[in-house]
Amino acid sequence: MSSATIVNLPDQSTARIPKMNYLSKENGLLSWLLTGDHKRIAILYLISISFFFFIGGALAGLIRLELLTPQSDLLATDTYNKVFSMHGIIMIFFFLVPSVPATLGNFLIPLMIGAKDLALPKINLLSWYLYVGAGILAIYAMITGGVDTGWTFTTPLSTHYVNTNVITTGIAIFIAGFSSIFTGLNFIVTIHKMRCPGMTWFRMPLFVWGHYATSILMVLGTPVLAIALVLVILERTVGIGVFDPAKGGDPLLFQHLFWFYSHPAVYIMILPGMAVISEVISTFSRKRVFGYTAVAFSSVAIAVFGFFVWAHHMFIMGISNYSVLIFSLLTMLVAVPSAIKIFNWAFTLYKGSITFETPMLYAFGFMGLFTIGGMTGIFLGTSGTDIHLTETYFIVAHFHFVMVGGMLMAFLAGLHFWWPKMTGRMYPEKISQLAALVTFIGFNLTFFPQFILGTLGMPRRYASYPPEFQVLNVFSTAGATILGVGYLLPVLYLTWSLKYGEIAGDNPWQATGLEWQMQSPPLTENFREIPIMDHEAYDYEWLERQKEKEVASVG
Amino acid sequence: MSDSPVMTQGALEAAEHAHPPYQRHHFETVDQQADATNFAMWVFLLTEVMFFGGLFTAYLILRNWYYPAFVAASHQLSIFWGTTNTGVLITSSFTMAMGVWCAETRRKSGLVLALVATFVLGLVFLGIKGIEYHEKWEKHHVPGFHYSLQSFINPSSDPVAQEYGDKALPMDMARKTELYFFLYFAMTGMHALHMIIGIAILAFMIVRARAGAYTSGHVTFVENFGLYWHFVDIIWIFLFPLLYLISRHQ
Amino acid sequence: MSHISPVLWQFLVKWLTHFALFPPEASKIAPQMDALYFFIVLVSLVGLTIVILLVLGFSILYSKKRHPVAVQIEGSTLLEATWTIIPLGLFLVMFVWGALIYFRVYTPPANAMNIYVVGKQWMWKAEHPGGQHEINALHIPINQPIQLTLISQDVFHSFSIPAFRVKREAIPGRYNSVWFEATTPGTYHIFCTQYCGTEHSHMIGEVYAMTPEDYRKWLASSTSGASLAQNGERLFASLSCTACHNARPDARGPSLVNVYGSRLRLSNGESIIANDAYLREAILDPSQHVTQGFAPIMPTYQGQVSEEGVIALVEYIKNLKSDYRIQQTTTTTDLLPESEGKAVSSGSKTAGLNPARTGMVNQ
Amino acid sequence: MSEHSEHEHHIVSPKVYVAIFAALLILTGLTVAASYLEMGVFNAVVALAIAVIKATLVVLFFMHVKYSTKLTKLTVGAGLFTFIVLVGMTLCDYITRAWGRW
Repeated sequence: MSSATIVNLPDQSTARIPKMNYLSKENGLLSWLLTGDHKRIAILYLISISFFFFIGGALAGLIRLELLTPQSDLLATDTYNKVFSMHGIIMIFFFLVPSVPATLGNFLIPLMIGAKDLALPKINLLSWYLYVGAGILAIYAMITGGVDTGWTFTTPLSTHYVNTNVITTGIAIFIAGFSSIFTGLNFIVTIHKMRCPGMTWFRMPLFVWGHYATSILMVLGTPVLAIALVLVILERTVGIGVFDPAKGGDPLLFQHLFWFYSHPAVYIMILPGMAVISEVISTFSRKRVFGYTAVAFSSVAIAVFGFFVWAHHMFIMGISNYSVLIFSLLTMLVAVPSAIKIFNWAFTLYKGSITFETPMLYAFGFMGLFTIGGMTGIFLGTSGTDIHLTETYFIVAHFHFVMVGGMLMAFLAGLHFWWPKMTGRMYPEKISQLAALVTFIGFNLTFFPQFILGTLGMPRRYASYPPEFQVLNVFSTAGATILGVGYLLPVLYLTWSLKYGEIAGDNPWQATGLEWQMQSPPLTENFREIPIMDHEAYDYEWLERQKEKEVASVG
Repeated sequence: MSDSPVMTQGALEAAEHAHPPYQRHHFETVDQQADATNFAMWVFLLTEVMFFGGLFTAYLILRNWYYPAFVAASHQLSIFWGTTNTGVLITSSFTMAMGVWCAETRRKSGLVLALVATFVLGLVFLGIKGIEYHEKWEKHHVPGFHYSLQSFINPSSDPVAQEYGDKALPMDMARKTELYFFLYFAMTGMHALHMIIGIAILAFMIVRARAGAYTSGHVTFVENFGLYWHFVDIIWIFLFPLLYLISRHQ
Repeated sequence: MSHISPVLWQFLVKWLTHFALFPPEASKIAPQMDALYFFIVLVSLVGLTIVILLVLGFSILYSKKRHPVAVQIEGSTLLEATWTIIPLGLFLVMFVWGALIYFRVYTPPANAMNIYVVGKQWMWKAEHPGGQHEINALHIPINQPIQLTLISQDVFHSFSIPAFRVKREAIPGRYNSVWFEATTPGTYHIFCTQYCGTEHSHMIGEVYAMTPEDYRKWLASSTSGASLAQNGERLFASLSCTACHNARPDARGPSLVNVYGSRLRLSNGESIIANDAYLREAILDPSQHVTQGFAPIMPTYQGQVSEEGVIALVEYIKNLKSDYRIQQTTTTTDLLPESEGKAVSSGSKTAGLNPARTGMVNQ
Repeated sequence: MSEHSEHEHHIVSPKVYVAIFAALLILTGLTVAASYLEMGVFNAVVALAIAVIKATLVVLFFMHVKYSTKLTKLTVGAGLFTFIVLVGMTLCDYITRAWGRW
């Protein structure tokens, strides 16, 4: 009982992966491509988002290499512009937005609430096809000349002053947007209508709460981006003039519409990450999440307040002073729920019984980096300091701390945490702990210098820069190589573990969620009969009793 | 907790198939399925609201800025056709509602009749829209395609403008009419697109309804489609005053 | 290794000698902004330290080895309230402080010297009131509030001087403004920080903050002969503006004398202050806000005048303090037949006729 | 918000539909007539008010929201709310821009 790990694997000599499971039920490519099973769709998503992550990562590598020297010598400026634009577009729309929800969320939400599938399995599959179609279109746009507007598509640059593949990319993002809408829609309906008997709202794991909040943002925010992109495409094709000052339109209107989605989008990206962290921290400290209701409601609060703050991206663009006041104030309010979450997680550790497996290490990394990322957001939400810091590397560092330091860490935490459930096999512990450490170090070396660069005034999206910024850029590039290794390692050992990993058994972590009370990998229909939830979430005492019962019955 | 963590092999699902054929296997009851799909439709309509929201925002801002241009340009829309079309669409909404009622009360021929009526009215709406679009095309009021300002800088050349006694707009204001017409085409076009999708689904439903698919107790599909059709109606209820009725007295 | 180390060495030396956490504080607002910046840094560090201490402390105290059985704790309303209210309070302090600075940066004092800056792909063009133009450079005197009126000719640009802690987007179609007062002579970077296309990263310039004497010398050495207002006057005449805006009793357009800064009553009953933005709009979209008592007959000059031209016109109208100049222009224009080609030459003649009055227009 | 999966499926009688249909047609006539009257800013207010009434009728009766669960009502409310946030807060920016500097 007093060993340093909670991992509890079955006897490896006798244990076998259950013959009947969602992976083995049907075979052949078609059984995957036409599946309605949320778990298989999650796997399809996992494969496709990993693919896009590595394309985006390769582009990031090119960016960092180019910035090693002050001149634009590796890439010409227009190539550089295309590279960072595609890096942003791929990472945001094809990796971060679907990352946790479409993979882990898709896989786990029905299991966690005791449902046999998502409410709309066909829509779920459709959303994957939309995603893949959009991804192919985006890659096609990239290969046939790329796009150099940045992921923000600022008008009138995107409408009148570039002749790259704006339209193709715009359509790709439009389609990807609908994929995300359908995922969100499916989650909302599932969480409302498919909970098993006894699964009240406040018995749901916080993972589900986080995804519920995310889904609200997806459903309500994404269509506004869609219409903004439609208008950009129309502006380019027929010259409608809504965003064109020469015709009486207003380019700031585009900013309003774009950020109405794209600010909530950052919550779409981070809330599922927070959802994962709640599960991981609880499991590895053997304790119910401190202040369950506060954490649950803070997710919803972030989702709701997230809609009121978009114009803080426009403080220096010349919106009215009065809106600056309102939006700056509301931005301060939306920062509070994040602080609540961080402190609640920290206090979950209090009087726990903590072990340090890989998911927990990633979760710790998340907490540190997200705290930095969140606090630096305050610099930008404060209208005064925003003037100096916005549009510099400070903002680049800020959102990478939140997106990469936060979301990607959480994604990896979740992936390792549920890997045994998804595949039935454990990942190798030691090397993955090493990978977590490498990622953490590489990340800090990459992005921390960028805060200083930004404070010094180095603008973002520069292919060349004044030589006095070089040293810090070299640090950053050096860090990026380490970070790259940190991300490659999991691919290698996770693939390895598919065949050679230890058999995980039903509940290697001794976790309480419903998903852990079934075989790994689960059956196609998840539950033979719908369970009845008769205890609170994170009830470790219930788990103990359950185990005793089992021992008794076997004995 | 009744679910067993013990793993056994060989699922016997077939025994459970005592429920109606239209119930999907992952739902516990038909009610749950109906509830869930109905709610899904509502959530989808939320998305649609926000989709049109962007256009409405653009419309309101530009209308406030260029009110005279919007008034003069709106006079170019035919109030007769606009009102007729509103009537047609409301009627189609009514027939759709009756269709849902027929499905709920299992009146097969009534349902088919209602769906056909809705289908026809939808086509009539699109036809009238087509007439209006064609008129705009002939008068060069389609933005981006040989757009002509004649009706606004020289209203005496245009019978419609004369009818309303429009004064000539100064050049810079007259140019803003193009923005109005863009919004007109974008909003009504987006609306018409929804109509076309709706009509396509209606055609499919008529075939299925004749086969009696919706009059055996499974009315969810008809109901959900009804929600969609009424939503499209609501969009038009707002588009009509915003685009046609800005001011008819000046 | 041996051939790498000199490079590394150079690198480290460079870093150690140039190391800075923030750019030089070369304007009046810079120390104020830095004070807020360091306040937030301090709060962040405290917050981060608390989080790290909690996580590390609990990890050590309650690791499974030391604390094999967890104690289930539901939560604590008091603690929740604590970490809701304290961060909220701190954030509100930052909000108020930040808003004060924001308004300071974007509210120019009345005595500020105005310089127009036009952003275009991919350069900054500064237009001084004295008629001096410069590209990707800005010469300014220290200890004098400078207001920049920014506009872009094409896409969004953003004018940033990190050493002054100011930044403002130059966007097409409207004027934005920002002001600063340099305190330390020196050369500082101007960056375009809003991504603006292929050569975005080359849209870099220098701002030269000079002592007033140096600045006067620079002004004298780089004058182009005509002030900005004089250029405007020339354009005003050549566009035949005087045909209507001639301050006669029967004039078809309102008199523009002293119009700048005044409150105008509009034909729709509203009133508006005639600022730079209004003047620009009145030239390009004249029927948008028509002055009471006048018919909306003014043609638009959209597409006929460049942004620089508009700036010159605005500057000219801003400096119209008496009818004298406009009547001068009117009389000269009246002498000529009403053809546009001729009007241009008349304009230049006018400017040539009155070189002595540069001082008045130029202030 | 909890499940009422076996809630009574309310069937609206055709009489209600006919009444609503008539009301919608009358309101359409009203709104057209109103646009010919000179009412200043109230033209827009009246036109929008009538549109809102018509939309409400459709939502409540044709779309059965009056007889639906709280969840459906909440969903409609949420849509309306976010729509107002988008339009309202964007317009706020545009309106206050004219107020000029502090």
